[in-house]
Amino acid sequence: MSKIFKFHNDVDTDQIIASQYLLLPSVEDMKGYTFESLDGEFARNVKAGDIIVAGENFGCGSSREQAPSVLKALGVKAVVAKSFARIFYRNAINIGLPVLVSRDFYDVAKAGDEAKLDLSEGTIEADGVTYTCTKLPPYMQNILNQGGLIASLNKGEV
Amino acid sequence: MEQFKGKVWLLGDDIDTDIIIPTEYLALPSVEDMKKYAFSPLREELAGQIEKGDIIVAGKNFGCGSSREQAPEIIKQLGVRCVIAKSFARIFFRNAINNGLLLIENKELSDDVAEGDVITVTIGEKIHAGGKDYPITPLPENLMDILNAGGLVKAMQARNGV
Amino acid sequence: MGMTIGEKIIARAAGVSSVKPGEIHTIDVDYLMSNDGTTHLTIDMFYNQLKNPRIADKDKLVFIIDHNIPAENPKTAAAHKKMREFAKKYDIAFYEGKGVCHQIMLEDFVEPGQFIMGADSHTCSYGAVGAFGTGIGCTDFLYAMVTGKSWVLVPETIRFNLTGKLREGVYPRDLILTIIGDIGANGCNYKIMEFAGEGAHGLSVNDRFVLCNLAVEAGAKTGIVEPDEKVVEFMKEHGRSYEHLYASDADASFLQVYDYDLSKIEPVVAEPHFVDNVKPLSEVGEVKIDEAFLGSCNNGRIDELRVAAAILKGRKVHPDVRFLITPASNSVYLQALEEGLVDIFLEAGAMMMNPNCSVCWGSCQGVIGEGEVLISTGTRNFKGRAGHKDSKVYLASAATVAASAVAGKIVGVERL
Amino acid sequence: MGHTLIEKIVMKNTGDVSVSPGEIKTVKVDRVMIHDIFIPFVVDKFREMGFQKVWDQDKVVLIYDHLVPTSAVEDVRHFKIGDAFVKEQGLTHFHRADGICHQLMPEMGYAKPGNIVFGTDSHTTTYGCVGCFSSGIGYTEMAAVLGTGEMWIRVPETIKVVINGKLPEGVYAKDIILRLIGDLRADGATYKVLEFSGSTVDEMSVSSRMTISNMAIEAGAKAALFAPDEKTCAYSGVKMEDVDWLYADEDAEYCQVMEYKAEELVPVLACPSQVDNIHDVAELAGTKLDQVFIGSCTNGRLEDLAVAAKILKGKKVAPFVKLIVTPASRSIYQEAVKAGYIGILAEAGAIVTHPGCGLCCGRACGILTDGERVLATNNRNFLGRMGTSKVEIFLGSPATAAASAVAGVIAME
Repeated sequence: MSKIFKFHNDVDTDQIIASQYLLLPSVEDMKGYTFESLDGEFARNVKAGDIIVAGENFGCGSSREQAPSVLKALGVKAVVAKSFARIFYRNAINIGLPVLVSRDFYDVAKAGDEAKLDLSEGTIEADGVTYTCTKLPPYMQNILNQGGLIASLNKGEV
Repeated sequence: MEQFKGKVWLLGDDIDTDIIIPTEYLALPSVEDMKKYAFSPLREELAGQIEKGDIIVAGKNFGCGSSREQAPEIIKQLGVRCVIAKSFARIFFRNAINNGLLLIENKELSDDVAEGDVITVTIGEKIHAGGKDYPITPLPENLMDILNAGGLVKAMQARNGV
Repeated sequence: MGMTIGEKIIARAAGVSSVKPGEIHTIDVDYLMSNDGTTHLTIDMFYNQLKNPRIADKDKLVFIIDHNIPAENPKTAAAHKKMREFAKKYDIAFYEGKGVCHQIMLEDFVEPGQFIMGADSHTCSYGAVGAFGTGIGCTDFLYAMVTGKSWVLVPETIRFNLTGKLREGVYPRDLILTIIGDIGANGCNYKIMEFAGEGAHGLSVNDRFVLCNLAVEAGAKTGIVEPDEKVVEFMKEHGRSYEHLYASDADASFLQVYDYDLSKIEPVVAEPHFVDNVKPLSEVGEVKIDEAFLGSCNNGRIDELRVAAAILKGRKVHPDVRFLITPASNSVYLQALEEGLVDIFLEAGAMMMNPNCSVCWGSCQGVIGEGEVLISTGTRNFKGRAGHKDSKVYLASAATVAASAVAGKIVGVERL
Repeated sequence: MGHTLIEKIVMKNTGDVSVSPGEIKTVKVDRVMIHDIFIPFVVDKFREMGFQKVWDQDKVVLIYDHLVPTSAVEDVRHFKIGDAFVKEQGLTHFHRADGICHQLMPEMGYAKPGNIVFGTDSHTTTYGCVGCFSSGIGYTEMAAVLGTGEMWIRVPETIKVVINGKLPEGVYAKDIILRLIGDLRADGATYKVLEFSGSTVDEMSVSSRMTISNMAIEAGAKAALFAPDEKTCAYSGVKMEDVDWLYADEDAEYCQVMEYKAEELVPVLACPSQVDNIHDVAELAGTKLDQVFIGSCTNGRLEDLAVAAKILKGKKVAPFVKLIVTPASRSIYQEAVKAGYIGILAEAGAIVTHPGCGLCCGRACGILTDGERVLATNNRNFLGRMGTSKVEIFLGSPATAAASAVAGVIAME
């Protein structure tokens, strides 16, 4: 089971990880500042396997890959949103952070509740109701299945 | 005369104010926030090791450099009872007295003691270390007045009737 | 079936005769640009995560230090050092402190018809000269750096037909903010914003850059203005090729078509904390400011500096206001010196900053404190973007920013 | 018995017919300078001491320079406190972003010949360039001065430094003061005043004298004084007859006299990590550099930018080396723009920043990291001053800096 952390529409990359932390040496150094301006306790409270649920346009703004990377580093299992901003979406898949689109789940999801996420089926279940998320195009699903873009690149190397 | 004992932390010549507290940390909200960075360019662990009542013994020109008063304040906040050096830089000396931090000038002690030694100071009279006495030259009267008032703030408060 | 400009550029980059929205293609990238916001991470991955670290074509790479320059702490300096040493080792084109990456790309690299990826979201700017620029993360960057290739999902195109001319005192910045306000911050998510029509052709390359640069603030993958004689002129001036000038075919398909009459646009302000939170300047109430910023890849070129100088000449910056003026590049700065603009700014009491991303990026020069208000020509006004999380950023044109810096509150030039 | 410059300034101030070293005197302060780093502390102590109003609004100067531009959100707190104090006390001498305090004090006429001025910064010794007794104090002391207008001082001994002759090509005021600090050592002038005279000094511009007085603190000096001459009067906007009392008597008593022949001086550098660790540039030539900095209250003036421009004209800064130029004040920046120096520097690839303390105060504008080496024209090369403790800082003249920027290694003009 995954605990739900819920955010609103248009969560931008500055909220996910603010620019003053981006030049820290590594993602490990940055992750403690995740969502600092929206929820100062988030980085401390989130546990491996938890999920983020958000509204429209999650991850809009800059191309900073640090945004999905800090979420992954904190152990976030997946982000389920009504829609994602383009670059965030692509970055998330590239680093192997599952991002799922569900138009309906946001309205029923309650912060702090538990949900059951099935990544292979692309479904999420809460309060006994199962919601099916939009499927990734096979090309992207393939990248995700291999564990991200770098893993897929290394696979072809000898 | 008041007497106290303390453990020695031994530092070299020309310990400048950027070593005592680097500029990077000067805009932190309080001296309390800054003190953990004391001496960090030279000995990163030192601030954490100093205990209340310890004594810093150093070479010549201690506190040279900038006028940042955080330097003596931080040393005081770390619990240092007094600083004994071959000589002190001018602004640091003044700032230390204004903050009620005791400074003792002595040309020989730093060459004779080792870090971790325990020494005894009799204020205005002598330092006793390793079986030997080192005399202390008394401060000018106007400085003793400030020190005795507990620093310049207290002296001014008395003047302003606060 | 005809193609749009963006589709034609993708087809060329993919080496195929035609592409359709929804298809995924492997493409050759013409340039890969990365700045100090993420390059240190890319380099770490290059050394630590690749089985076979290598560079496909070093001539396609451009590294630019522009975000935190000069460095404000040792960690930043270490990130820069890593980048500098890598560039040296692999003989990569390297710029440090010469200006904002997108401006440098425009001045020295981009050609019409190219497909360019940059590890910065505002890479979408290059459509100003009819190229396809798009922002990517560092993993994508690394993949392309190693293989010379990337994949692209062909986006749909939304067309903006522009007619008429902007009125005096109204700027392309007002136009693009108005459009984003109308269509919303994800109004063009995953899409191409294509600008065409006589209104678009009336705009200078500089003005087109302003439009394309903010395309990402509507979620777009890129923004492209139909290239024309002005682009040819620009390329001739810079001694670069203009072989691939694409226009959309008559039977190209657009997801949507918007019409904008430029003469109807009025000065606007994007209020905190979102770029699509746009209001006419005339409806913004009394807002006192602490800091003003003129600069960024969106609005730090000579055109904007001229607009501000005309307003500041003979006037003084309000005593309570810090006014930072940051040219977008060293060549813009040199031009401003030559035209006497730098002197006007200094005389007025503004701060004349070195070319960089400055407070638009909000982690280095000119960051604002708790409760402070900034009016800016930067790209974004997200919460905390310019410093403290409880500060506010308003976006407006160079004219409005300069006027506000003088007044100490948000006003238009006419109210000075 | 005759008197030194410092003794005469103290006598003029207190009305004593004679003073001698070692005496404790209370002086009336002519001006004070507080900068942004310490304003919150000064205000705190001022209130804690029970003061309401500063003793004389006209005598207080508040200058923001260390935190300009801001580089961290907390910096703004200092401005807020300063702004409020300016309004509350009705202060009019206030500079938000006009340059470094020590440049502005003499430049704006806040510190004049014969004055006694204190500032919350060690390089307050700078104003001795115009014959002003100026010295740095802490913020507690400053709070007391703000309330009382008075300050006790111990009349210091004076070291007389005589420099005669014509400086060789490529040798500048910076080389003189570095050599002197090397000879005196970092504490050689502690509690003392350095008094400069001789034909070399007479020939010098006020700006060059400023370079020397600025760094006197690096030998521990309380002040550094030059007797005013026509150049001083022109610079400070005073009449010669108003300052003709300010000269050192023939029979004044000095604790030490140092003499230099200008012809024998060479370009030098202060090497890591002490200002008195002086070596000839020739000895160090070829040492690889990562960065060069021209600026600060020591060497960010028009003549410094002019020398740099002369050397950099038509040349480029070496690849992978950064040259950062920070003019010392707004008016210097403007003059340098008009004279074409800035254009030349920017053309050569320099990064020209807005006037302020910049890199010298270690808060922004070019901080370095482990293993990097910088040659800078400022006044301190202490461990960790410009980044980590593994940064090597060399201090030299603007000419050496500019020539080294082109070469990418330590080089002579």
